Amino acid sequence: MKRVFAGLLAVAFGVVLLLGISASTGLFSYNEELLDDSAASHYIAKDVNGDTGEIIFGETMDAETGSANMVTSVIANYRSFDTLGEVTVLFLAALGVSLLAGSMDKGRKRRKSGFILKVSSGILFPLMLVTGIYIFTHGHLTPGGGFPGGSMIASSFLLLYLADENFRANVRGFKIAEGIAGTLYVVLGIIGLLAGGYFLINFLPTGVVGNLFSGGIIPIVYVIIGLKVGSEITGIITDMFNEEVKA
Amino acid sequence: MILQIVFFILLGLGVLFATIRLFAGPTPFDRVISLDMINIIITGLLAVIAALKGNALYLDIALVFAVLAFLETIVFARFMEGKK
Amino acid sequence: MKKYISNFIVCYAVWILLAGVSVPELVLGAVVSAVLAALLWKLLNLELTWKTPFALVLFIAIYLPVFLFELVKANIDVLFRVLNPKLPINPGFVKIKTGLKTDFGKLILANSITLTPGTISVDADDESIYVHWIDVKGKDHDEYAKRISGKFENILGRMSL
Amino acid sequence: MSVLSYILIIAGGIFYATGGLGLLRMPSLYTRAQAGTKATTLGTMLTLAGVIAARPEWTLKILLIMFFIVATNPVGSSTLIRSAYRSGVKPYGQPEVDDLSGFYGKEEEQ
Repeated sequence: MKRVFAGLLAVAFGVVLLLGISASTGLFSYNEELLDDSAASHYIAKDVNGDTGEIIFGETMDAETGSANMVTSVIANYRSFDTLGEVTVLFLAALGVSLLAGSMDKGRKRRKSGFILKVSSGILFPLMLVTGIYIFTHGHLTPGGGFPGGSMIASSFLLLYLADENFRANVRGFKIAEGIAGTLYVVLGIIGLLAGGYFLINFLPTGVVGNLFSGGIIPIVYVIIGLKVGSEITGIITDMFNEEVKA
Repeated sequence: MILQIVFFILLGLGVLFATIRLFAGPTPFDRVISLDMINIIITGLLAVIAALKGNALYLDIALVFAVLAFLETIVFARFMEGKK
Repeated sequence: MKKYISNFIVCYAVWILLAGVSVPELVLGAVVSAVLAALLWKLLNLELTWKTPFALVLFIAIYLPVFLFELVKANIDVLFRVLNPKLPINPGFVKIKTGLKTDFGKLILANSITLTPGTISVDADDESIYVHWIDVKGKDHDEYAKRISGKFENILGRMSL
Repeated sequence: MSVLSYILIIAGGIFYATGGLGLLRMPSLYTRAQAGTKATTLGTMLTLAGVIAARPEWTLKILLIMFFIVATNPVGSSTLIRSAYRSGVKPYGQPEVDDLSGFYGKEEEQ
């Protein structure tokens, strides 16, 4: 019964999305003017800091990012601070795998952590947590945003796990937070769809660039993404540590 | 200008020595210590770059980097504990 | 309630250091700190009392200069040891008794030992700190303690940390 | 940037280079960790002080970074040393005093 309901919900949502998109012109039909105006075209043409002219494969010297692949130039150049957060996520995942693989060989017990690490984790935890929140609430002003901020929050919980072998975070709380954040993201997108025409349109007034309360819905989106990423990764870490104890 | 070059040379020397230890280090712990040292030097470098460019955004990156460097050291230390 | 307020104050202080002083930042910081202090009731174990500001001032005014002086001395010590071709070292693991009561005081002492000449603290338990000493001097444990942690312990003990 | 800030950051750079040299020349893991930790902590503090001298308006954030470095750096290396000791990494030469030898023995037997 639950699955049927979920399936129906998904189909209904898909229909609403399709209707909304086809109602807003210029997204299904290829509209050259719209693409020219959008920021993406500047990233593709590698002329964000100024007009560099047309990029021709095999001829152009010293393009703005120095890379031919447009995805690489975005990931490793225009938004490389965000990539730092993603690298951290990868690092955490690799750590979890090695923890699991390491616990396979018998005779390895959980070791007690030292006094110094245990006490200092109590002081460093709030510092790292507040830094993570600072990073994703200022995503529209400074580099960073949801991903690095979320991974900072997860790292502060990782510190607690490493500092105290008996520590267990409240998994249910994180699952709930993750679910709420995911739902809010979709709801925000649908409000944009109804108000403006396409998914996640920036329907709030945007204000002066550089002020804290500016950017329309972008800060809200970043807060949601940060909460979602943070609770998700913390959940993964918790699962991994639990698995290690079981194995 | 010369002063900047002097600073970068000194910093490069520190990173160079640490890198030699990173490759030479007999135990894994030596390698982690040299990595930790390189990370902290990079934190200082980011702060200096922020001052040179006059852009406070690099300070955020320095802070995040310091946090991640610390966690990296702790993770490796806890993970390698008891392994021979 | 006391715990909530101290958690709130610590989070808010970190926020102000990060974001600077301006009206929107202060408002957002207050909201964030209030939510954090409420949600993470169990995880944050910070306790502030009315004496904390005075202790902080004393710490900055008295302890910090001594510590910084020792830190500079430690680095010059390392410099000489490294530049001396004979490498005069005689290492050993030493146990140091400490009379400090609070965990926080012991943490500060252990970190200070790590950053002062020739020593690095390895671990600690209820009443002693275990130290790796690069150049063991002296005969018994009292003398070790006096040489390594004497100054710091004196100041921290008077601040009743 | 002013002369004072340059003096401070170059002093920081000198300590970075010293720390690297210490890491390279010291004979055992424990002594290397000492040289590295002390030198990088002071080096970073001096460098950050130089940045404060150049840009006084960033003082608060740099103070936070400074506090973070001073609080984490010794913790990181002492955790690493502890883990190395428990893994059986030998110190240089024959230590005259080894008070730690019995400390972890009890826990292992559990």
